[in-house]
Amino acid sequence: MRLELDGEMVERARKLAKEVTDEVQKFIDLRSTDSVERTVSRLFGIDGVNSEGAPLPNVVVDDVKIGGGLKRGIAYWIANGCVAKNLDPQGLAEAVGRKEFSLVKIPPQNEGLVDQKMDELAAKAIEKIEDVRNKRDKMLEELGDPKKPYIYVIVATGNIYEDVVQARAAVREGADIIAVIRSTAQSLLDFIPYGPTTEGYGGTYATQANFKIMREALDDIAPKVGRYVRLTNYASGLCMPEISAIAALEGLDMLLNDSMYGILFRNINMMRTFVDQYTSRLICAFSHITINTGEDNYIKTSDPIERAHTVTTSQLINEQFAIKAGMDPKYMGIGHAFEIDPDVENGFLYEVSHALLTRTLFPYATPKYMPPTRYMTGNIFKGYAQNTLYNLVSIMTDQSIHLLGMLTEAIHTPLVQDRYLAISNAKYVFNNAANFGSEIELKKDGFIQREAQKVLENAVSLLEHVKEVGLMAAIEEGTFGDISRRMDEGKGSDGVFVKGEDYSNPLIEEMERLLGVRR
Amino acid sequence: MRLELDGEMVERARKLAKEVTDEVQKFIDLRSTDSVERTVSRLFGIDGVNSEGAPLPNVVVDDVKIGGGLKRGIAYWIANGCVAKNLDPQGLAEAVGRKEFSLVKIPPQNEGLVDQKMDELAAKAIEKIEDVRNKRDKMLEELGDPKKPYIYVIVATGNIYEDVVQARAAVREGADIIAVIRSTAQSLLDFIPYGPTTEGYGGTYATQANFKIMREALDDIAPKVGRYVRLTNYASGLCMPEISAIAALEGLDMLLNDSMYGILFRNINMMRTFVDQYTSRLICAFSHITINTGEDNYIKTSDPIERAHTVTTSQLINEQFAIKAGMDPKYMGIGHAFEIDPDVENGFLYEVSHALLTRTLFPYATPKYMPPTRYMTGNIFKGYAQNTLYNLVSIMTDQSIHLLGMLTEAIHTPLVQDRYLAISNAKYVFNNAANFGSEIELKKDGFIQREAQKVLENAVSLLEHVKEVGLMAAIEEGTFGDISRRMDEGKGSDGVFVKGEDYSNPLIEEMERLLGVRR
Amino acid sequence: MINNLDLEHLRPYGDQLNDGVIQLSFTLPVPAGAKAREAAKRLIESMNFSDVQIVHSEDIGEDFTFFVVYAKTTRDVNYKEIKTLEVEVPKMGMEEINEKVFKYLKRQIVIVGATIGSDAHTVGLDSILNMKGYHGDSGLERYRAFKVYNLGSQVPPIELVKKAREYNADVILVSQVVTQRDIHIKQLTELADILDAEKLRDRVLLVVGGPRITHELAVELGYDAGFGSGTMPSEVASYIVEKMVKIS
Amino acid sequence: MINNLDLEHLRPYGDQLNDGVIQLSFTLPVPAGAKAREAAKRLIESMNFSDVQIVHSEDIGEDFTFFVVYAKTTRDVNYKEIKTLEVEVPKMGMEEINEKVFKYLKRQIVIVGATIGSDAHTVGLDSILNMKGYHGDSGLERYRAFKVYNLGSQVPPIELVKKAREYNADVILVSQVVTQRDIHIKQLTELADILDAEKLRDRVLLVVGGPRITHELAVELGYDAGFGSGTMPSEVASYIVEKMVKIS
Ligand code: B12
Ligand code: B12
Ligand SMILES: Cc1ncc(COP(=O)(O)O)c(C=O)c1O
Ligand SMILES: Cc1ncc(COP(=O)(O)O)c(C=O)c1O
Repeated sequence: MRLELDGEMVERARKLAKEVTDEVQKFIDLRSTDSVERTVSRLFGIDGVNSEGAPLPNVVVDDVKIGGGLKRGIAYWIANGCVAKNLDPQGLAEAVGRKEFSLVKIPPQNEGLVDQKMDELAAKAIEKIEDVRNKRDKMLEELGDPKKPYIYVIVATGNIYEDVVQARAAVREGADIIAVIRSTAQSLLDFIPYGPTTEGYGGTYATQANFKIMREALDDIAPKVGRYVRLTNYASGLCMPEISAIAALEGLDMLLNDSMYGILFRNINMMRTFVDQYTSRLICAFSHITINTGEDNYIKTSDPIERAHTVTTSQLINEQFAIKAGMDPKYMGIGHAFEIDPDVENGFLYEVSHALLTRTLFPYATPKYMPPTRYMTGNIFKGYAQNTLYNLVSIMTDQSIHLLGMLTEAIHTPLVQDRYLAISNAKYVFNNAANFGSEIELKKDGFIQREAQKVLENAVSLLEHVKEVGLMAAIEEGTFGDISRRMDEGKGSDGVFVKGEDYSNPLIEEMERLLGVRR
Repeated sequence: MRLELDGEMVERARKLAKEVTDEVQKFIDLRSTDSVERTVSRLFGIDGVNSEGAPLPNVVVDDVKIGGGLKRGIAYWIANGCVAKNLDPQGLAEAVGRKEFSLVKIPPQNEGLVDQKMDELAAKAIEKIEDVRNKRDKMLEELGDPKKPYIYVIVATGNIYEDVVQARAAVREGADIIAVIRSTAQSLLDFIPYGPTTEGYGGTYATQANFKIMREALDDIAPKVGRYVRLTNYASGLCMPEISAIAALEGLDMLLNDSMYGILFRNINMMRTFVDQYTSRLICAFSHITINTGEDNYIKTSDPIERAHTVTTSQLINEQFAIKAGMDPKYMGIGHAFEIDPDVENGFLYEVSHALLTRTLFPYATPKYMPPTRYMTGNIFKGYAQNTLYNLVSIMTDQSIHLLGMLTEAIHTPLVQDRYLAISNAKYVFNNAANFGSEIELKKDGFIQREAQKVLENAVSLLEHVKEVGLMAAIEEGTFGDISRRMDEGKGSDGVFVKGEDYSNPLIEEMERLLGVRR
Repeated sequence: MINNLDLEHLRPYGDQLNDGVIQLSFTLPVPAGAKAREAAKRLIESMNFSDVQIVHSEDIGEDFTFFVVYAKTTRDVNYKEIKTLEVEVPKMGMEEINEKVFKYLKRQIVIVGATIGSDAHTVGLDSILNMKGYHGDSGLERYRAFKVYNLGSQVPPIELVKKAREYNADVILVSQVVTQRDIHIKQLTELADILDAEKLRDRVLLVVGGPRITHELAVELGYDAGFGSGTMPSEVASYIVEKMVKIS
Repeated sequence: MINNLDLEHLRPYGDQLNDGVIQLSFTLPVPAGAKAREAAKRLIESMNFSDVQIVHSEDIGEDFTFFVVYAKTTRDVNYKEIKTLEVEVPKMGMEEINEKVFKYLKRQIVIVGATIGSDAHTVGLDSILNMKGYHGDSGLERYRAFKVYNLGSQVPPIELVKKAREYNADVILVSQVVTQRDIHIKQLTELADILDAEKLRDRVLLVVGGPRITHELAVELGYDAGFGSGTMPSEVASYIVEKMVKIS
């Protein structure tokens, strides 16, 4: 089954998306954020909390910020402190945490020594990340990469230990990817909670300890089921790059990470999000972490047929931002979703068309396909039928990452049996219709072809407009998800700052160099 | 979506099937059965039971049989009795039921008068049937024929009044056809039970009163829902033609009626079945009753992939027998089914291929597609997913009569909610994928095309063999459903007899004449 | 309704009147097998079920067993004596509502709406408030009679109360969609407590909505009304007017 | 098994250990609406459920309302004390069985099988008896140790007993698939009664199978064993041999 797309139109779309993001990247390059600086602290080895429970990466960055030194970059202050106090970054941070001193109050040390320290800390961080990455790449190769579409399920009990139990059961049943959903509104926290947690709402807190616990559980069961099992979490919200950092350290395989989701759906400041996503994606690109973009969200609040082109537009923008962060396409989990009202006549044809469009536009990516959610109801049987067709569209159109729909979507986060039923439905359909997509052709100039072409054309028109007014203004206009956000609005705006002349961040620079995107 | 079949192969298959059935028809034409004679009695107006509860049609036929006169045909004896006693057939039968006299003991009356009586009774019977038929044709036209595939559900409570309640609910939900399933083993009764019944097992007794009750209920609700609602029952088993007769009288729209089902699955004698099916089909053809053939049964006991060609073979045989009975193709509900093990890789492709084969081979018929049953389990959710794909194949391949699968198929006859869930699943899929079949093409020489061609070829080979050995010997060999039956074996063989030289049956002859199949 | 129905002893209808058939499914954290099946059977039997049929039991990994069960309840319910707590208001048209408000109150009704606490689901609240409305039924913003302030999502209760005071609100509409671990109960209670503490509770009509909200629950939490799944804006409008006019 | 499991108070596991969550669905023969929902809720609450959530209620025509419910059981079950009635036999290989029979009995075991009464479902019985067997496990005909007479379907109990006597059967295997209105109970009881009356009961091993048959039910009806859904021929073979050798 092949979609015939106008090749020129595709090129034009990509070019426009590039131009749109080029403009934004200029803003990004001039700035950093509190979270980017905390990311550096974390990768330099700072972890733990102070006696009041504040995470030490926050403590040191806040210390420098209050002291007015953040424009120079936290890397400098940590290196300077380490040299002065002859401590490692963790020791230094603990001392700051105990309020023994402030980093900005430490007299500037020999510049050569400080530079050397920064480079040394950066190199160590890089090495750590590489170690984890290489270990995972090796495991993936040894255990074997499961067949696509990967079966992706969520666990969301709020308690990491219950999550582990349920994740293990899901893996036994056939899950290839486990996503631990975060607790409601964690994205609005300007810090990452610490330690193993057992009390979340609608999900489990993303903490480094929780990552480790789940990673170990999955690594324990993977050899037993004879396939590599991927772990997913969320690099969204006010701690976007930091989460990427701890994910890199704990060997996660995927992160939900979108260049605009936080702006639109969490009312996070635009500049903050754009700057954060860049660092966040550098880390992902470097760590071989697949990102999952969030276009499914747009058609949760706007019409999935009429606004289909906003999904395409956002996908192209996400792709360009990922390219700017040096990401190999195979780590781009370009998002889309099966969200059309089940009562729409020929809704199935629209879904096939849209899903094929994503697949065809991004041939080297690993698209992430999301299930029906907004038109799921308390009728769990009906929901199970909707998920059956969703599974069919996925296997027909050759999707890569397949997030399973739950029959209880409208009711609660998944019960252990809901997940089982979802997995067995997907396995049934994937096997039963394995080669269906390659055994049929689309009618020439038929509905499916025309619909895809139309969506693409609309995306191009929209991109033209966005290019004209600029991405930020377009967001103000309510282009995506029918939501409007103003440039100066939103949470976390006070955490964005323009880098000083003397700003240094050798860690990020080294990653840029290694990824070939040194700017 | 078009299946490319080798046109010559199709013709060859039809020709072979014709030749095979021509041979059988020679046997049929020479014979009658107790049930055929009871059918004549019924259509002459005999109904009711005697004081011991024996149905009067049985009473009169048994009376003549014991008296050694059946070779002449019951029509003669009834007419002779009516003339002699100046009674109508019902009065006559009641008298015989009271053992007042035996029909064979009544002296032969003036031949001209008797002939005239026979013709008169036949003409009245024809008129009655025509009246019912015309009334139904008119209602169908006025109320409107629902869109195909027709949504066909069963009721099977055992109690006709409960059946009515559930049938009405089903019609409200969208059912186009209500089939009242018969009580277990009614097909082995050599009489039709009498009156309204409330105690059946796995189904409700087929009685004329029950037919009337349900017909009235459906005719009452049809205008309320604004569409014609069809009623179905079973003309199978030892009373095959009699059931057709009462169905014709009560205005049923469809009957399960297969030329070989009884032989194979009920161990009814071959000759009995072949002879009975002929009269039975004449009545259906004349009454515009759609028959539903039973090929789905073959793949309940034999492998649906390996033995797919036995389905095709039987379909072609059923078609030829129907043609011999003067049936318009649009009343041929050629049976087939979605019965492949859901664990088979690409089972969905086989199903599409087989379903298309039936659709393509019988372009003027109204194929009846049957749901998954044998691989349904107590996992009702899994079953609901299987039914979703079944519904999709049906709408994709443009089936006409669509018997709904029940999620509780492996557990019990349908609960009111099971039927509702089935209907809403079908409506969802039929609407959501309405034009899917016409928007795709099959890959040229792809799996689906090749599989269909292969099944057709195998059917031709089989028909060649059947032609060589004869249909009856082929059945002995276990050709269909992996079941072997011997010619002389089986229930009801003592009810078959060779017509005498003086046999007369003006009713059947008149129908043959009107249908253009006078032999 | 069907014949012979004994409304004082209403029972589920499966295949026959009063057969009491119910379908169940659940998971026990023990390995599949005869012992698990027996445990499932006993559990269900201990819950006023008879004729318990374990129609499916399956190992779903890590020593969990999933069951599908059909059984018959031994209980019935007196349908005749049921008085529902549902908000019952005469449904009025938009113009009727507008006129009524201006006739009796002689001013617009001020409405403040928000999804509170950690809840970010706005679609439900927006369906009630936005012009566009829900399934063709216009939202409250479209009514001349209402002045609507939609504060959006994740509004802390204290903030909502501040705004209500600022706008001199007659009605507070809150939405709660996430219910896991009863977070909605906590957040709704917090709002009610603040209103009480600030002596505002008696001066506003306090209404909550969401897919898992029932009127019964709302009343229990000290709210005036609760609206569940599938609520139409016009129902809410009618309710508000009915109440406001009564109060005035 | 998972940690912290209290096997003496075993409860369903939905999202959390011991949360007791159960899914239900059923139909009430009353019109959809608040009153029907309340009736459904009360019914379920009267059955040792708490936290009853009516997550779906829908008019399904003719004043029937279909419900989907999630609720928590207030009960638990003592898993430790469960002794199952299941037939438990050591599974033996075909050769082992053959050898054992010839060693201890020194002759073939004669088996007569049928589906009785009005039941025409032969696939299940054939799966146990026919050479081909079930899911790759050979049927009893394939064992040298058995002489099998498969009488097919719809055999009247009296006929079956006649044949059993005629063939000097050691074992009678009956299959019952249709269970509507307990027809299987009637037919199985009839067979047992005839065997009793004919003083044959003690001389044969009497076994019943079918998808809705449990060992418990079989024993209750006076049978030696019952086999349910998914039975493998080798299980039946092992059971027969174990018993026959013990008897001899
Ligand atoms: C869309 C959606 C989202 C969107 C929300 C976008 C937005 N701006 O609203 C996004 C993607 C952001 C989202 C996120 C999350 N979601 Co969400 N989401 C949904 C989804 C798919 C649809 C909800 C919806 O829009 N329904 C349509 C509206 C019209 O229906 P409604 O809300 O019921 O509203 C009607 C009535 O209830 C009533 N009503 C509602 N509010 C009010 C208020 C008043 C005053 C009145 C009178 C009436 C009223 O009137 C409305 C019209 O009839 C549901 C699943 C589902 N199918 O229901 C899950 C769901 C609600 N989400 C859920 C969860 C857990 C989350 C997350 C917490 C997950 C996570 N850990 O990240 C996050 C975080 C959200 C947060 N912080 O609150 C769960 C809640 C489980 C539970 N019962 O606790 C659900 C059920 C999915 C699931 N099974 O897990 N979600
Ligand atoms: C195939 C089938 C038929 C075929 C049977 C063909 C044949 N020759 O067997 C046909 C089409 C003829 C048929 C007809 C009817 N059927 Co039927 N049929 C089925 C179906 C789809 C599959 C049964 C099957 O073959 N299963 C596969 C076998 C291998 O499984 P099994 O029987 O469980 O056997 C296993 C075990 O139970 C055990 N076992 C079984 N017997 C024995 C015996 C011994 C001694 C031992 C040790 C073990 C054992 O071992 C086997 C292997 O593991 C079921 C639905 C379903 N999916 O289950 C309905 C079903 C059984 N049929 C049903 C009904 C009602 C009928 C009819 C009465 C309908 C009617 N009114 O016309 C008729 C009449 C039949 C009659 N007189 O008995 C109902 C029974 C409902 C109930 N619980 O009462 C079912 C459940 C469908 C439904 N939901 O309505 N049917
Ligand atoms: C990209 C992305 N990030 C994050 C989330 C989750 O929400 P939160 O903002 O609570 O992390 C989603 C939700 O679907 C998402 O698509
Ligand atoms: C043609 C035909 N007749 C009859 C029946 C029903 O069985 P019985 O023989 O009990 O009437 C079937 C069952 O599926 C059938 O296909």
